[in-house]
Amino acid sequence: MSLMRSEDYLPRPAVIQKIIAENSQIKTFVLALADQQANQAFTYRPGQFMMVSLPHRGEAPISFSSTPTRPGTIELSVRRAGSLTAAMHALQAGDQVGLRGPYGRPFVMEDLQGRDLLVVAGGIGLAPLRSVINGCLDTPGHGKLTILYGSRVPSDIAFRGDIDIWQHHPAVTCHLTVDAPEPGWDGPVGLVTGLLGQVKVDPASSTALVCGPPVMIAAVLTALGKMGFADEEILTTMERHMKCGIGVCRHCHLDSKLVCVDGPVFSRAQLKKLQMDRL
Amino acid sequence: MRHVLTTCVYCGCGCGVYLREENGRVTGASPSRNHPVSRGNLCVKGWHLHDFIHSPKRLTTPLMRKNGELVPVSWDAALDYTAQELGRIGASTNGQGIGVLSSAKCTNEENFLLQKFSRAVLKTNNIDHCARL
Amino acid sequence: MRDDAMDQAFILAKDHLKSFLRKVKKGHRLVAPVTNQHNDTLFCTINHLDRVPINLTEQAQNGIKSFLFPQQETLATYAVSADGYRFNRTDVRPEPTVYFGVRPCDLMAVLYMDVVFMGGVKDQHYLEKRQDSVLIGLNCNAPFANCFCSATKSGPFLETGFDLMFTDLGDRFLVEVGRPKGREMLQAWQQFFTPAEAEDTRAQYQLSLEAMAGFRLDVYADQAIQRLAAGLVPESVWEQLSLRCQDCAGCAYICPTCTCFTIVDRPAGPDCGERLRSWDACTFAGFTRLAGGHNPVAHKIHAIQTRFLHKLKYDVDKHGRPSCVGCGRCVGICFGGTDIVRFIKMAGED
Amino acid sequence: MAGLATTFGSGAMTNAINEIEDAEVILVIGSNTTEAHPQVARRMLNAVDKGAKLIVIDPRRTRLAECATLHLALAPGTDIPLLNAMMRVILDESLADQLFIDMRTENFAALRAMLYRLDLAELEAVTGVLLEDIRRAAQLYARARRSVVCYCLGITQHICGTANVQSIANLAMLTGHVEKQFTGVDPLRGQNNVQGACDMGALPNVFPGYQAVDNRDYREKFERVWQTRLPAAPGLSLLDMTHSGACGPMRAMFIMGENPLRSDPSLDRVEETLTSLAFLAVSDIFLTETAAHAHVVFPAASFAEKTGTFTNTERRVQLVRQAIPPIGDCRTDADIIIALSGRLGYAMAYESTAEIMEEIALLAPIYAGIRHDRLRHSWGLQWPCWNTAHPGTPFLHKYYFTRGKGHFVPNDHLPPAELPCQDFPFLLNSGRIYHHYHTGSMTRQSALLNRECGEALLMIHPADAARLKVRGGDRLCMASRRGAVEIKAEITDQVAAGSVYTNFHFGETPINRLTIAAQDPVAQCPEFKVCAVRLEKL
Repeated sequence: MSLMRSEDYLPRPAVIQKIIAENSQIKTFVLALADQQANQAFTYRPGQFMMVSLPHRGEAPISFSSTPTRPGTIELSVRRAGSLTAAMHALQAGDQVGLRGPYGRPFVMEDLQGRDLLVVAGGIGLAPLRSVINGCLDTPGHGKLTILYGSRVPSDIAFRGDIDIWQHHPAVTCHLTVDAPEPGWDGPVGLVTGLLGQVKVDPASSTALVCGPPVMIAAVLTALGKMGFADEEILTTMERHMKCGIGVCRHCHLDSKLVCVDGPVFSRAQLKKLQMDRL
Repeated sequence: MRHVLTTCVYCGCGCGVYLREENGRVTGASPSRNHPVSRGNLCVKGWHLHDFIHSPKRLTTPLMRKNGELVPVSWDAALDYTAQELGRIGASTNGQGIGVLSSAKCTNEENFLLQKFSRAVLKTNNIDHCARL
Repeated sequence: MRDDAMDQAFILAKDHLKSFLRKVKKGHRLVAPVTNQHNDTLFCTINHLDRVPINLTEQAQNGIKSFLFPQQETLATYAVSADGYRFNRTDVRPEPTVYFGVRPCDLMAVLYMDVVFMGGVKDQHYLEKRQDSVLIGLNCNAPFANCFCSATKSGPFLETGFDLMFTDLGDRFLVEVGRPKGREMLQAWQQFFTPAEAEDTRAQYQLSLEAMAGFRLDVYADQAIQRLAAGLVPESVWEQLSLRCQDCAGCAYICPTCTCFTIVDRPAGPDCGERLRSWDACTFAGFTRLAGGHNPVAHKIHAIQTRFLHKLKYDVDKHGRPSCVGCGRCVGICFGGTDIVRFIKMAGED
Repeated sequence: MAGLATTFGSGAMTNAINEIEDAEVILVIGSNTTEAHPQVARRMLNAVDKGAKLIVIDPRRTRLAECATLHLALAPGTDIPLLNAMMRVILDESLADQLFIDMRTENFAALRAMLYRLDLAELEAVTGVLLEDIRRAAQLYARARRSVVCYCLGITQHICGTANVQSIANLAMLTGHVEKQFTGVDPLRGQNNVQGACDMGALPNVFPGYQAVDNRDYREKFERVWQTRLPAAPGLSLLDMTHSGACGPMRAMFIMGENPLRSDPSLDRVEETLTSLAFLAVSDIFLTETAAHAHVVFPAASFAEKTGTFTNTERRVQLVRQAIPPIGDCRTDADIIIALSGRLGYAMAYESTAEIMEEIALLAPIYAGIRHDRLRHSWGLQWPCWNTAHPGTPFLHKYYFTRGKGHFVPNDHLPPAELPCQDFPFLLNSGRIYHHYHTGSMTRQSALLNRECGEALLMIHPADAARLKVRGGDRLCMASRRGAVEIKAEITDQVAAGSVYTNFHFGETPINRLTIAAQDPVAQCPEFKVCAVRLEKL
């Protein structure tokens, strides 16, 4: 598909339209490319990512949390982790960042068409899956959606606006859990794997989408396998250190694969061929 | 593009290293294969010897303290003032009020000149460097 | 000279080599191995053919990787102004370059780099330097002390991967034509070349046989590749290597097929700076560490595995051949003795 | 280096680096060689591959210790008792080289008398090293034909640093492991040109070439060449200057390429001195902590922008060649000194740094044969190099010691100045790390080196960590009697319980706020390697 494309590593300027504080650690940046024409022509797919630049800070890969079914702007949800993301959290609407991309192998939405989806997410891991969920809900003929979302504490629960909509959507079942409760929390306490036993999904007609911290992904993948999900129907997206985004620099190596071009979306079947102990 | 053989500055081993010079900038460092110490390799510091040379944090102009702040001045201003102060304090303390620190990172020639300057001009043996650190 | 006559080989008398290179230099930058006053041989830009001795008898310590994929290069400059946050290409268009005297291992390495940088999405910066370059190879009549290209099937004589290929026949060079750029070069300066005779090609064949017999190291790469593929390399090998590795990255930097890099922004002032690409190495702990501190390659042992698996397993699976070209440059430069020849030997032992 | 000067007569590495490769036994003491001198470590590992035995004496299990035949993890500051115990074993087992002792040394009786007074069981207890291991180390070292001792700042940065070095020299002379190729005593110099700075007389008591300033003959020679009167009394040493305080003798300082506000111990004291000066001029390539306190700052050219020479740890004088012109408005330190000197009425006219070397050769006999044009066409020359035909000297003390006969100096154990107590229960040791150099002003500018190692980590033993309820990555407050820093914990059994270890390269974590200014009375080397601290989890 991209055989003839060439990469010059030049980011394009993008303007922050709006910043939504999801919790104390995560902000969602609503962005539009400064060049209006380019912004209109810009397309991407859920699961892909952009390389985001900030002056003097370099670049970092951030996956889309928005869905291409709602064009005009793109949304990148960023957890404060290193110096670039910390600097990004200090920005305000109207400020600019540099963007290049989109990169990576996406979730193939056509394959998900008509299937029931079981979404299992932890923390910032809901960001790329939010892109899939909202994309599905925007497309007629989608199946049943079950969303399980784990956070550290109740005040860490991100994307509350979306969760509110999902919780009231007839086709969606949405369960939240936290590692540790806070006053006022009457929901479940415990790991997100604990919720898996409480949901009613038919593994034969469902696809599972998983994203979160590495330990959580490993646990959930195993649990889903035990529930009867086929390895090809368990999809996850991997986080890696990246520099080029086009499969050259090799920072994101995962065994023989490169996450930036062979992923970031992988099925459990693909991962099983690799070394799972290095999630 | 040129390769300029020089000596690494990052430890007492003294590896032979080629600096890659391109358009007035140093853009790389690589070992000399036949140098008796480096023998074709460098440690990670040596391979990154060029990284600091064009650092934006390099000082590029003389500075002098004015109203508590260090501000850029001309070479003449900085040298004149320094000579005046060293001369004044040297004279009033018979050289004993002046201390000179030389450097284990500077060249032999510079160390030689600085101790000569201390002894012959400032008239003090108060010269040392961090040999023991 | 007619086009269809180009498939055959030619002869360039050694007496005319300098005259030929002088013509070549008129339209190209000339890069060739030169031995300096310290007896080190490096590929250098030749500014004055009469002042520097091109040395075709030593192995250059640097190879031509650093020309096509420099240790540090500026990808772009950036500035923040009223205009916003803008990136600009630093448009130094690479000079068309003739690389002369490139050994088979280094030619194979360029073929590999072509796949890495231009096989999928094309890396613009590599592409620009590569597309205007002409590779003139030199077959190796006598392998150097650390060479093992016969074990990796990337020498000592090559039949492909060059624009022109020279073989030293004593008082003359046998010149073979590879890609069209070589043909053009030969046509442009045909006054120096005469068609080769059958005895010339026989002489070349004889030399290639002698070269194959001239290797001083016994390196059984195929055996190591098979044992890696079968998962038969014991954990103790990796443990010993990781204990001995001193983290200098010399093996990766010197390797003609190691292409890992990093990109960093270096400020030039409060509102501007440049984006630099520099060599990096998969054996560094920071190579895979995420911003939050999590490192998916948590142990040195895995970083070391990555390096050898990439060269001798992943690339074998992907391209059908290892991405080690047997140049031997990493042999002996390693602080701890963990070079690929040592590994191949250790991996082959029961 | 005073320790070797009193015993051998010359304080420098007695071998060339490459000779280490062919030693049979290598004894490494107080040197984290793989991190601080990678090329030397490379020779050691090569030697091990060839069958050599490697003995590492270090309180920490360093990477080199992991590769060693024998690792003696002694209690910090007990080098003398350990070396004495080894010597006692050598005497007891008749492994001493009596012929060498008779022919080449003096004062052996005093050493023997001291050694026979020692109780090995007591030494075992003091050092914390099993007598069996001490015995094995002594046997290995003494029995081999070619044994090399390498030591570094782990030996010298103690209040008994000179005595430590003398004890090493005693060991080498006792077994005759000195005068031959592949055999000797090798102090590894920390900084790139620390050997050269000493050679050039950037010391308070000697002119270039170790010629004492209070010796009238030497002084007159220099006065004749420089055509001016020179002060006769030795000057103040580094710490006497930087620790003289607000009421001390220092009124003005000129500092070239040094950063005492990071590198010296008890930084608060240094800061007091510097801020009280009537005048401070600093010449440096970066605005260091020290430069930020100056009245005048000169922008100096880096090594890539000038020509001159460095002298490495094996006494090899090598050329530094200019690759680019000075950046911006920078000037070389030589140009700065020449300009100042001219303004003070003393003209220094040199057409190049090569001419400066000619003057050095004229004045310092050990450099007499060294010229830039000789260096340009060689891999450098190892001093002593007596004339322009002399090939240099790869190993020292062949046939005779510089001082004539080697002199045994017996030494007793002297505990560190500050040991852990109830209030400060941990022993802090500090040193270099592989990825950074000295105060980090250069290496911290490298994005990659900073990525590989971007902050100071405090190594804590798992047992101590458990007791303090500290996990890896937790932030700690570490305090000594002199100051406190915040630092991140790294849990590792490379350090012994009760000891902690970290690096001093990081401005964010100025370890030398904590270290003690106690110093060796002879070499005036501060005791960086031992001080008492307490830890609190933040």
